[in-house]
Amino acid sequence: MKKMFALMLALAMMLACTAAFAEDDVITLKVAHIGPTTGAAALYGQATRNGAELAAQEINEMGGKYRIEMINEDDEHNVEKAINAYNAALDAGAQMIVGNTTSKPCEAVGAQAMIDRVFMITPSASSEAAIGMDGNGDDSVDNVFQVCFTDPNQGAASAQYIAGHALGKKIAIIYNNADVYSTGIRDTFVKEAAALDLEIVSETTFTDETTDFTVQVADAQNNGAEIVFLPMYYTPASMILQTAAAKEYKPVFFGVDGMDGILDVEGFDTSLAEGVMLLTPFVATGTDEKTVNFVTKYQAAYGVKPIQFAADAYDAVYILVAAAEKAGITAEMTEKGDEGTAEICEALIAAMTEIQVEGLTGTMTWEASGRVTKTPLAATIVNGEYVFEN
Amino acid sequence: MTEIRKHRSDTKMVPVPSHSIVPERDVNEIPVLETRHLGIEFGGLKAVDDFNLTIGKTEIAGLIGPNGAGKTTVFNMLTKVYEPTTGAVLINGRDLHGMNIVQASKLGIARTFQNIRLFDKMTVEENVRIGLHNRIKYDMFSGMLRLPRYWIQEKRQHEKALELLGIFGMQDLADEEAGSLPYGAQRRLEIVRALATDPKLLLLDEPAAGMNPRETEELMENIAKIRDQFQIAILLIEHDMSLVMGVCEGICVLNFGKVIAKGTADEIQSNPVVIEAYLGKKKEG
Amino acid sequence: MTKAKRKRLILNLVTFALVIAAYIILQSMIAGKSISRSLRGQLVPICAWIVMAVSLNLVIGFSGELSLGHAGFMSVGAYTGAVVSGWLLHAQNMQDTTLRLVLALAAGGVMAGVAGVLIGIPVLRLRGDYLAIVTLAFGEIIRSLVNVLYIGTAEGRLHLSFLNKEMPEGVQMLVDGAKGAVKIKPIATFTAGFVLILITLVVVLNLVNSRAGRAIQATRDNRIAAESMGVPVTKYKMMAFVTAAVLAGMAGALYGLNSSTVVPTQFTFNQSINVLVFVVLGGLGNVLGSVISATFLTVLPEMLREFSDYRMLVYAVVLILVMIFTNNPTIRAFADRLFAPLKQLFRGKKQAGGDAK
Amino acid sequence: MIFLDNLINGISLGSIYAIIALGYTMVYGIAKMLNFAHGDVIMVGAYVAFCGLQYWGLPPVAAILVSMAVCTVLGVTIEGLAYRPLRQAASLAVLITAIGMSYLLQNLALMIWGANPKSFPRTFINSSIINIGQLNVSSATLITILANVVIMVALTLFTAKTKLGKAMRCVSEDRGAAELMGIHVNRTISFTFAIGSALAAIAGVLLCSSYPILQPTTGSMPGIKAFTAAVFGGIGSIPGAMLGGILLGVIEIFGKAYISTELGDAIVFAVLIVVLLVKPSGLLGKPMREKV
Repeated sequence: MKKMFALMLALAMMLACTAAFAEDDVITLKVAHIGPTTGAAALYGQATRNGAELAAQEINEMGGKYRIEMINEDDEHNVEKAINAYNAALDAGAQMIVGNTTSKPCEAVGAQAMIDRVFMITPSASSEAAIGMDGNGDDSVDNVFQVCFTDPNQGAASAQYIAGHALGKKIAIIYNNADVYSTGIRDTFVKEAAALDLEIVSETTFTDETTDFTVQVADAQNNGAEIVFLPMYYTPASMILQTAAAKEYKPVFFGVDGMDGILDVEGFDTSLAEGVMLLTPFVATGTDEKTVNFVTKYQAAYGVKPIQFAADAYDAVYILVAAAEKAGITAEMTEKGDEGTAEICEALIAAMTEIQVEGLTGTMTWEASGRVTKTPLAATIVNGEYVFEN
Repeated sequence: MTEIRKHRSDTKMVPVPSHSIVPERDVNEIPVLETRHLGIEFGGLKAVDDFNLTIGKTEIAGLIGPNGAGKTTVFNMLTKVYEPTTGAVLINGRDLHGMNIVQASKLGIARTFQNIRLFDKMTVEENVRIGLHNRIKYDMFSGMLRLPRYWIQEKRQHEKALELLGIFGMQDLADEEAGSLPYGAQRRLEIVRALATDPKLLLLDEPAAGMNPRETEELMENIAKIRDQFQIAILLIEHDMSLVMGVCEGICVLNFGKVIAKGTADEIQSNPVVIEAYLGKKKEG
Repeated sequence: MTKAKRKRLILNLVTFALVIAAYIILQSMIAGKSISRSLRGQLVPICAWIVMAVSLNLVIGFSGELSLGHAGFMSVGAYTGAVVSGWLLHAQNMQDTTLRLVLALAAGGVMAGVAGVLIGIPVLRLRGDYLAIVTLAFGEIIRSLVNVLYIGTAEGRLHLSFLNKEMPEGVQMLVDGAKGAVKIKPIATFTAGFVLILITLVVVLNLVNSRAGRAIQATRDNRIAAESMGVPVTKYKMMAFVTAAVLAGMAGALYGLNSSTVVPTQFTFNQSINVLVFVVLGGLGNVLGSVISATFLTVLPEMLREFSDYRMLVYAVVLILVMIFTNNPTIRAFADRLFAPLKQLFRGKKQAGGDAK
Repeated sequence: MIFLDNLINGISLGSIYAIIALGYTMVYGIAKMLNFAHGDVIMVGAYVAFCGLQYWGLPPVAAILVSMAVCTVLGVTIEGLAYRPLRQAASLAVLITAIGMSYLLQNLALMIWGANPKSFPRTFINSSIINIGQLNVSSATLITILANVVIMVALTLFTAKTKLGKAMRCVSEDRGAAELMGIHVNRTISFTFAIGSALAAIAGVLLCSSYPILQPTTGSMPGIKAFTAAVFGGIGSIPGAMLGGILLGVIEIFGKAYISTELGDAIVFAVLIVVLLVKPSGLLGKPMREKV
C-alpha cells in the first residue's frame, strides 16, 4: 500500500517539480467528455463537462507529466446519439473517456467501448449495468469504472442508515419509474428495508414529465409515513418538498446523492428543505480546502454553484491522471491510434484496482468490476446549510 | 326491346303505380330506382320530405328545382352519403336500408358531384381505374410481389380505362394530373369515372355547370349516347333548362324539399305550379 | 408504356439505384477503412430511420392520415426484437447471428403489425386532427406500458410480468421495466439495414403502384368520392396503416439490436415528430424524398457537432427556414424564376416529344 | 376527504391545462394550425416572470404584466416571421414549422437561462395555505381555478360582444368570406396569437406557482397534455377547452390516486381515446358534416 499514489501528494510533487519535465517529456492525453449538454438532461451533462474541464485546466496549469486535451461531445441523453458522440470523439482522437454522464447512454457506449477497447470512467452513471453488471454477478464489461456509487449500494446504505439511527419505521417511497437511477436505488432499498424490518407503507411513482406530485405526497401522508425516501435528483425533489409544505406534511425526507444541489436552485425557498437528510459524498458547501477551492473556481468560471455531478467529473479527470501515472502511459502509446488506445485501455484497467485517489467526493478505491468504494456522508439540512454527522 | 330514341319527345311515357311515369319501353322491367316516402331531417328541419320517384331501366330523368330545394340531398340519400330519416330507396328492387356508400355503389349506383370530387393528385387514367376497382381485381400481395395476375389485370384495367375515356375522346389526357384539367374536362372525367363502376343508375349532379352552350350541346348528345351504349338509367340535376328539356324523358320538380310536379318536359314547362315556384322566379338558368 | 408510367418507373429506378449505389460505396469505404467511425456508427440507425420515414410516408403521404405515434410501433418492434433475439440466444442457444437477426426482425414486424391492427381499428374511425391526437395517445400509452414491463428468461422459458417484477431465481432479464431492454447482443448490421430498406422500397413502391395503392391514394384525395366508387375506405386505410406498422416494427428491431440497450424514452412523442419531419421535408408521397431527408436529417446534427451546444439551435433554424423556403408561394415563384433557364433546357428536349402545353 | 382533496388537486391541475388549451384552441379555430410552440411560449413566460421577480425585484403583478407583454410580442413575432409566410401552404408544412419553432425556443432558453433549473419564487399566489375544515388548500390552487374562470368568462364575452371578437369568429368560420366582408384576416390572426400568448404567460406563472421547477423543457409536457385537453373538449371550442382541461386534470389525478401512479398518463390517454370514439369531434366540438 505504501506505493499507492495519494493524489494530493502527487499533485504537491508535481507542483514542486514543474520544471523537471522538459517539453519533450510531456504526454498529452486526449480525453473525451461525453454527456448530455443539450436537451432535458443538459443540467447534468453541462455540470460534468464543466467539472472535467476545470480539472483538466488545473492539471495543465500545474504542468505535470501528463497534460489533458479535452474533447466534448453531446449525447442528448439518448442511446443512439451517445454512440454517435462516442464515435465522433474517437474520430477526434480521443484516447479515453470521461462519461457518459447518464446511465443508459453509458451502458450503450460502454458495451461498444468494451469491443473497441477504450477506457471509460463515468463520473455519474450509477446503474450496475453501466459497469456491465447484470445483477446476477456477471460482469460483461471490464473497461468502465465509476466515480459515483452504484445505485444498489446507495439503496442499501440508505435503508441501513434509517434502521441504524432509528429514524422511523413507516416509510414512503416516491421514485421515478422511468429513470434507471431512481428505480435502481429503490429496488435495493426495498430489499434491504424488508431485511431490516422497516415497513414500507406507501410507494408511488412519477416520470420525467410529471409536474404534479399531489397524489404521491398525499398517499404518503394518508398512510402515515414517518419517513419519505426520495431516491431521485433534486429537481423533482424540490417539487415534492413544496407540495408537502402546501399540505402541511412534515415527515423526515431522506434523499440520496442526487439530492445535492437542492439548496442552490435559484429561487428555491431553502426553508422547505429544513430537516431533509441525505447520503452524499459531496456537498458544495463543504468547508475543506479542496471543496472550497473547487467551488470557488467553478463559480468563477461558470457562474453557478457546482452540483455533485461536477465534482464527480472533476475527480474523474484526476483519477485518469493517477491511473495513467500508475500505468505508466507512454508518449508512444498515445501516438499509435486505435492500437495505442487499446494498449492504454488495458494498462489503465490494470492500474485502476491498484490506485487510491483522494478526491472531492472522498477517498476512493476500485474493484475490478468497476465499482468504487468510498464512504457516503450523511448530512442534514439545518438553516439552509448541510450539517454533517461523523 | 324497343328502339332507343335520341330525342325525348319521341319517348312515350306511361304512368306506374307509384305516381311516377317511366318510358313505355321500360314498363315491364324492374325499375332501376324506386324511392318510397323518402325524407331526411337536419336538426329538426325537413330538408326533403315524402320524396317518391320511380325511374325506368333505361330512362333519362331530370331532377330540377330552385337552389336549396334539396336536390343534392336526394342524391346523397340515394348513394347513402346521408342516411334518410324516413322512407326507403330501392335499387333494382333491392332495399338500400342498412347499407353504406360502398355497398350502394356495388348495387350499381354511381354518381358525379356538384362540386367536382376528382382524385386531384392522381392521373386521369388512375381516376378511371379507381372506378374499375371492383370490376378488375387482384389482391394486395399480387400487387406487392408483382405476381403474374398483377400484370394481366393491370393490362386489362389500362385497356378498359382508355376505352372508357374514349367516350369523351379523352384518351390523350390519360397521363395528365386530374386536378390540372380544365373545368369541363374534369366534369367529363367524373362521368367516365362513374361509368367505370359499371352502374345501372348514373346520377349526374349539374353536369353542365360551367360549360358553354357548345359544350352543353355536346354533353347532351353524349348523355344520350351513354344511355344507348350502356343501356343504363341516368338521373341528372341541372339548372340549364335547354339540357334538361332536350334530353330528359321524365322530369321531377322539387321545391323546399317536396315534389311539386312530375311529368314530361312539355307537361313541366306548362305546369303553373312549377312556373310559379321555379321558372317564374329564375330566368338566368 | 405511357408517359406517366415511364416517369414513375424512372423515379423508382433512381430510388433503388441511389440506395444500392450508396450501399456499394459505403461498403467499399468500410473495406478500405476510409470511413470515419462517426459515419460508420450511424449507418444502421440511418437505415432504420429511412424505413421509418418511408413507412410513415405510406400513412401520411399516400393514405393521407396524420399519425403522431409511429415511434410507438418502432418501440414494439425494438422490444420484440430484443426479447426474441435474447431468448433465442439464452434459451435456445442459437449462435447464428444472421438467423437470429432475421427471426428478430420478423417477430418485431409481426408484433408491431398486431399492434397496428389493434390500434388501427379504433383510430381509423376518426378523421383529421382527431385521428392524429389518438395516434399520439396510443404512442404514449405504449411507452407507459413498456415502462412497467418485465420479461426474463430462465431455463428455456420466457417469464413475463407487469407492474411488479416477479421473476424466478437466476433469471436472465431481457426487459427490465424502466431500465428498458437490457443486455442486448448487438447483431444488427449495415447489410441487414440495407436489405430492410430494399424490402421496404419494394413493398411500398409496389403497393403504391397497384390497385390497392391507388385505392389508398383515392381515399386520401377524396374520401367520399372513393367510397362512391365502391372503394372500402377503412379497409385500405387499415392496409396502409398496418403495412407501415409492420415496417416500423422491423425498423425498430433493427434499431434495437444495434446497441446493447433500448429504453422506452427513446420512443417518445418527440421521436414520432422527428420521423414526421423527415416525411414532410422529403415531400408527402415522395419515397425518394423520404429516403434522402431521413438520411440528411439524421446526419445533419452530427455534422453540426462543431457548433457544440448551439447545434440544436442551428437545426431548428434550418428546419424553419427550409419549410418557409419550400412552401412560401412568393419565395417559390422567385426560385422558379431563378431556375427557369435550367428548366427551359429540359423543356426544350421534351418539346420534341410533343409536349403541347 | 381524500376524495375531495384529490378532486381539488385535479381541478387545479386541470385549470392550468385549460388555460393552456385555450391558446391552442383559439389559434386552431382561427388559423387552422396546431401551434406546437405554444407550450414553449409558456416556458418563456414563466422565465420572464421569474426574472422579474428574482432579478429585477418587480412586484408580482408587475412581473406578470411584463411577462404577458413579452409573450405577446413573442407570439406575434413568431406568427409574423414563421407562420404568416406559410398561410397558403399545406397544414403539415405549418405544423413542422411550429415544431421547429418549439425546438428553437427551447434551445434559446437553454442558451439564455442555462440548464440549471430555477425554482419559481413564492409570491402572493402560492404563499399561503387555506384550511377549509380538514382540507389544506394552497392559495395557488384557488387562484388558478379563479383565474381560469375569469379568463373563460372574459374570453366568451370578448368573442361575443366586441368587434374584434366577432371578427375572430368570422375568420374561424370562413376565412374567405371574412376577407370579402372586409375583415383584415392577417391582423385578426395576429391578434389571436397575441391573446393566446398573453394567456400563455399567465399559464406559465400559474403552472410554476403550483409546480415551481422551471427548465427549458418545462412547457413541453403540459403543452402536449393541454393540446390533448383541447381536442378532448372539441378543438376550436372555448368552453370545450375549459371542460377538456379540467376533466383531463381530474382524470389524471384520480387515475394516479386510485389506479396506479405508473399508469397515470396511460389512463389519461386511454380515456381520451374512448371519448373520441364515442364523440369523434370532442365533448363540445361541432360535429363535422362534410358538405357533399
